[in-house]
Amino acid sequence: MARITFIQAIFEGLIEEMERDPSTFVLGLDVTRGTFGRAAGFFERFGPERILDMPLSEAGFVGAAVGAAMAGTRPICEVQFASFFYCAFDQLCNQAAKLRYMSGGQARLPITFRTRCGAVGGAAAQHSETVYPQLLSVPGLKLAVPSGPADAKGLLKSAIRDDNPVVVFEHLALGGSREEVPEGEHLVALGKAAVKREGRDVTVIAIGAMVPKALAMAQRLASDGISVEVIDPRTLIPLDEQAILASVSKTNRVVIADEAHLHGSAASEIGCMIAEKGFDYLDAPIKRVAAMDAPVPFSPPLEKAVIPGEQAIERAVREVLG
Amino acid sequence: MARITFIQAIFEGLIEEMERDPSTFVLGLDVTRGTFGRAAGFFERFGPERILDMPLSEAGFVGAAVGAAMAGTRPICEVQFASFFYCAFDQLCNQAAKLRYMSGGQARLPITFRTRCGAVGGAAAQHSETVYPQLLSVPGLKLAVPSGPADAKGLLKSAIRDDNPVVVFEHLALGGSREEVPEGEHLVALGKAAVKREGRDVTVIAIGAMVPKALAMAQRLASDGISVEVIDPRTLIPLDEQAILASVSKTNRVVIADEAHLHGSAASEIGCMIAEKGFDYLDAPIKRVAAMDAPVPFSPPLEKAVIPGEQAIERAVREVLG
Amino acid sequence: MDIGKELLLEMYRRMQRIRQFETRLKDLTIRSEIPGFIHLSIGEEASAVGVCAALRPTDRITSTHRGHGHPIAKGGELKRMLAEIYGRRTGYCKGKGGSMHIVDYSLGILGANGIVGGGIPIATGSALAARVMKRDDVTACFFGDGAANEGTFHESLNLAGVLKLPVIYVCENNGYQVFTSAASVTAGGSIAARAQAYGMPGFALDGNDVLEVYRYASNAVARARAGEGPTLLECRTYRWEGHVVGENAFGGRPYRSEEEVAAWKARCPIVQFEKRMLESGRVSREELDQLIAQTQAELDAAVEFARSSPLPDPSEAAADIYG
Amino acid sequence: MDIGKELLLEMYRRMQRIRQFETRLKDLTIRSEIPGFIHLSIGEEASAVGVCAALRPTDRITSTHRGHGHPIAKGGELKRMLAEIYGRRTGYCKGKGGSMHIVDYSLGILGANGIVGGGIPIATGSALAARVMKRDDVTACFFGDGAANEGTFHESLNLAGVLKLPVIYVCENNGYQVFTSAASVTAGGSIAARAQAYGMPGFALDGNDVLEVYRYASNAVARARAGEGPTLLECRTYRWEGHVVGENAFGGRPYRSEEEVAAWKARCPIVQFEKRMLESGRVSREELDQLIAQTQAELDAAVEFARSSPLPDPSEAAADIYG
Ligand SMILES: Cc1ncc(C[n+]2csc(CCOP(=O)(O)OP(=O)(O)O)c2C)c(N)n1
Ligand SMILES: Cc1ncc(C[n+]2csc(CCOP(=O)(O)OP(=O)(O)O)c2C)c(N)n1
Ligand SMILES: [Mg+2]
Ligand SMILES: [Mg+2]
Repeated sequence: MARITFIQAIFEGLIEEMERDPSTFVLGLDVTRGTFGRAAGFFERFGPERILDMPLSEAGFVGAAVGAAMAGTRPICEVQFASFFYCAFDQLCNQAAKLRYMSGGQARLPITFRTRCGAVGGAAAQHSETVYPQLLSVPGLKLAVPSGPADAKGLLKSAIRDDNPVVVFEHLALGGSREEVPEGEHLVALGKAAVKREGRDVTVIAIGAMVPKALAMAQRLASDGISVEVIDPRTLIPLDEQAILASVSKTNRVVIADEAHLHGSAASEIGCMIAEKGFDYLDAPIKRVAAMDAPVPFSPPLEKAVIPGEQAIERAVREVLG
Repeated sequence: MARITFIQAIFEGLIEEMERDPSTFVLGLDVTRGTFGRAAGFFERFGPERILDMPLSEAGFVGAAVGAAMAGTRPICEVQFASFFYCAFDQLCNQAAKLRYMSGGQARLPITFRTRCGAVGGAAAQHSETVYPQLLSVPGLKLAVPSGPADAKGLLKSAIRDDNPVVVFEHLALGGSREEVPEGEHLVALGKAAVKREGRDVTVIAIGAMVPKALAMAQRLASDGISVEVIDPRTLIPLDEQAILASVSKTNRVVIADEAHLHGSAASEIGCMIAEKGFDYLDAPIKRVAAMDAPVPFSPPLEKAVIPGEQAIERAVREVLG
Repeated sequence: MDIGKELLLEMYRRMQRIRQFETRLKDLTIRSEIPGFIHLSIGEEASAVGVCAALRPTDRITSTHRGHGHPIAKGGELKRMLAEIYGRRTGYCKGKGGSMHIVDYSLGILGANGIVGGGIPIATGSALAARVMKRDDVTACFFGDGAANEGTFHESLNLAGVLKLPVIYVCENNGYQVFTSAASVTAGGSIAARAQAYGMPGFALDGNDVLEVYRYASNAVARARAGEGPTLLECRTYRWEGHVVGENAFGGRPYRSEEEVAAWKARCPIVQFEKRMLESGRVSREELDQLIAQTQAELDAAVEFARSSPLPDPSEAAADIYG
Repeated sequence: MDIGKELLLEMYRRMQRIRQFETRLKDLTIRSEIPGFIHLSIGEEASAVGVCAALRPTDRITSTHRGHGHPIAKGGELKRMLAEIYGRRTGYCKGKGGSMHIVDYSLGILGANGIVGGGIPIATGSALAARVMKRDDVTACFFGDGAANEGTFHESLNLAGVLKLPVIYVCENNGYQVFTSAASVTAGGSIAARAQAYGMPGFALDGNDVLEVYRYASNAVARARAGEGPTLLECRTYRWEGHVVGENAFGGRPYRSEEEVAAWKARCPIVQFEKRMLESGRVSREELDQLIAQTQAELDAAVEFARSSPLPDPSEAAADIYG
């Protein structure tokens, strides 16, 4: 196992899957050169027939991915920033998500969408959103939010092999994070949460870039004798309700940390699910830690005020512990 | 007060506001003729200078509404079906919702979007969605979901006077519903829930077309001695948390009825908010009644299986009553 | 271009199938046997058939909300279509799609679409797939004059132009976007002329002349198959019926004159085609009548099939969401 | 067209302001004083200034992610711009917008935009508002060659064409969409020629010649103000710098040759303009040097202002969401 970055892990998975299945191909803006990191020789390996630069036209090329999938290929479609997906929401929500169902199962839509999300410092509101909340209520899609290199590779590989449209949200702040990543056949099932740290006193369910923050906080609180369990759902559709409920049934207290805006966040969905199905386990109110309900501001001190950090998770944990 | 239909009430409000403020104008598809009902003489009254038929180009004309608002008018922009909004999501979510904030408060965006949502029998997945769940996590927007004629008029009038983008979701199934509607200056504040029926035993929070279903059910259950309180939030952004929590503090049991797909629904947001801020009031798990997580199918028996009805609310109520 | 008799009769048969299917459908809808929105293409049969006659079975098409004619022209089964429109489990989509979403993968019918302009990127992607898979299948993309104003039209034609994709864009200009005249919302006046902006040939045709459509489509298909890129065909035609069955219920001022409708009906694509075939002497009235009768019988059977087919079980709603 | 000396000098001053502002900004960004993405328009000053010089103060503009030149050309204050880019509360947007979102309502600067193509419908709507309010203000809409492939371009130009809206579409074709050459993703080859599809005049200009841009823009503005409708101007120009400051960190193969960059630098819009003015004898070197020095001083003051301005208080994040 090599210690590699998130971006390297993504490309490792990408290359393995593209070599495995000749019906896969990549389309997006500047994909032949790669705007946000790349693997050396990636383009040379697969050439212009399987790595296609697109004109600036998100609806057009996301829709082209839909049509190409319906015609028998497995497109890997890159949308540079998650906020740009809005330009293609019809193709994503009305077409990719629904066509299999509306065709009575005839259409196969094995599409992997790669996109970058989250606040990274001074990118402002149109380049800093999570966007997955806008897709939680779109059945037909799957949503993966890896929190580190190994999951990124494993989830991406599963996404590419999946026969459904899967959007993989790569948090910009995680791009350079490093860990040991299994080489070759490393698959992370879509719909399987991970217990990132075991604990007894409180469950912190953390999504994407909130996972390393939760783990750092858990580490710190351990010295205060507080035992925090950190659960990473890894995919928001499907959601591993079992794993979440199992943890809550043990700790009886829950904090949900999500970088999305609070209102309508994935934290809200998970929280309500627990209040419905795990109510009897709960000894304290559910506590969400999420972004303020404001567009993400540019200026660093403002961004910091909007985006939740380690401290906010810690405060919430201490609060539910009473 | 006249007993008029939902559509008549909408047009009453529209005409009053357009007469009141000459900077208002209507743009959308076929607005000069009206696709889904109209007021007699509506077009003749305001003429082609204030009622503008658009080419088929949702992103273009929703964006034109944004620009026209920034330039000092108060556009009333019609998007025929809520699912067509996906074609204009960038203009709605990246532009209309954010430009005021990103400009440090310089941009004024007094835009009213009228759209139709919900399942009406055999319109299939691309014409039957609620769509408001996809906007819950978009700060900068306001979302109104009237459940009857009087609220429709009052919310629409408030929306038109509001200096922010407000989307008014008119449920197709409510179009012909009738009730007494105050003439003239009847405003319903955005962010003010209504207690549609008082009760003691359980709170049913119902959204849009679920409100009449909840009221019918409450009426029936009264004869079994069950006293149901029905709360209609009326707007999802802003959400009247106070009113909701006040009701739950009284009944200690809550069912949330929403026609949206369960996962990521407005019901989830409201439910989690209660589990966070009203946990100590709760004597039973929160129960959501919502659509199945499947695209809305065409065939009536399938549609019926997906869209929640009165029975589903009743079952949930009986369940939380134990 | 010499068109064999067999093909002539086949084109005629398909036009009859569309006409009869939709005429019956209108009737059944008015009688409330059918839920949902029904958009008829009566009067527009020539473009669907002329284009699809130029395609191979492995070629693909995308259709629109007005989506019965194109699948029939590509060979779709009337009974599975009608069963779908009736919401039966024996329908093409098991009752999940309905009138606006007819699909038959085995025939390359990728689907009708309830979103205007929604099918244009999909057709373009289908053509891209042929390129990626090194196949020479062609995709025909049907859409209306209204759809030509959607952003997806521009983005797709640009992409196809740049990559020289094997796709034929077929704009059925029936003069209206619901109640709004195309002329009043289409800048520049000509949709065909927009092709130039994308470096592809564009032609405005008599969309009521099935042979003219077939001729242009055949050339376009040959070009596409040879790797020479896309073509835009604007077929000028007319819908005889309302935008949607029952549009009169919407009330409102009339949006087209009786004279206009009558003039177009006088140019019926089927009658004109019949006349030419009969005048050429290659085809007899009896042969045509036989086809008409066959179609009639087939349609009767289809109605019977749809009516007697079971509705889906509510439990089936949960199937087919994911694969 | 006879251009008065005052206007010539004013155009020169604005070009200098852009050039110096961005040159300094590049330096400050490399020195890590500035967060976020910084897109420079050095080399493209003539199109911004030539167009804005043809506008009145009450006319409006929309800009792009490469959004410093246009606001400066429309009269924006350097110090409030720089303070914004520094994320200070004294900035145009109180630190909420940053480099990609400069706005000054009082000057008709409706905003830069982080979404490529996002400003095109907004400019069109601004022109629509003038129509609705019966004012004769004109809106100029800046966007790049890449944006001309977005659906919003098509939808907006069609709408403006149909309604004959008072808007000037200014495509700054700098040859690249990030690392991808415009030629490789733009079907049809000419963006100006696309105007025909929308029934409006379209012209390809030397975007490095401020006087040519001014001339065409003035005609377009006059047309628009007279109610004769929109115009598309394609200004052929070049960005000297990378797509974004620090693009080399992205690594990857080079996407343009040194010769190409050098050839365009040899056609510097400012140097060319200087030369013509000096050759005409209407303007002296001293006059120009004085403007340069003034700008320099103004810029020094702006940097000082930005650096010394307070950062916003975290509590301010909650303000300005709703009005
Ligand atoms: C994106 C979108 N906007 C609006 C509609 C509503 N609508 C359905 S059909 C139609 C008119 C389409 O006109 P055209 O493309 O000319 O096709 P035609 O109906 O004439 O065959 C409209 C506006 C829709 N289905 N999708
Ligand atoms: C909708 C959208 N897609 C992609 C991007 C990322 N992006 C930022 S600038 C740019 C290139 C724009 O090219 P062009 O319009 O020619 O403007 P230029 O950068 O050359 O000035 C891209 C792809 C974006 N900001 N918005
Ligand atoms: Mg039409
Ligand atoms: Mg460019």
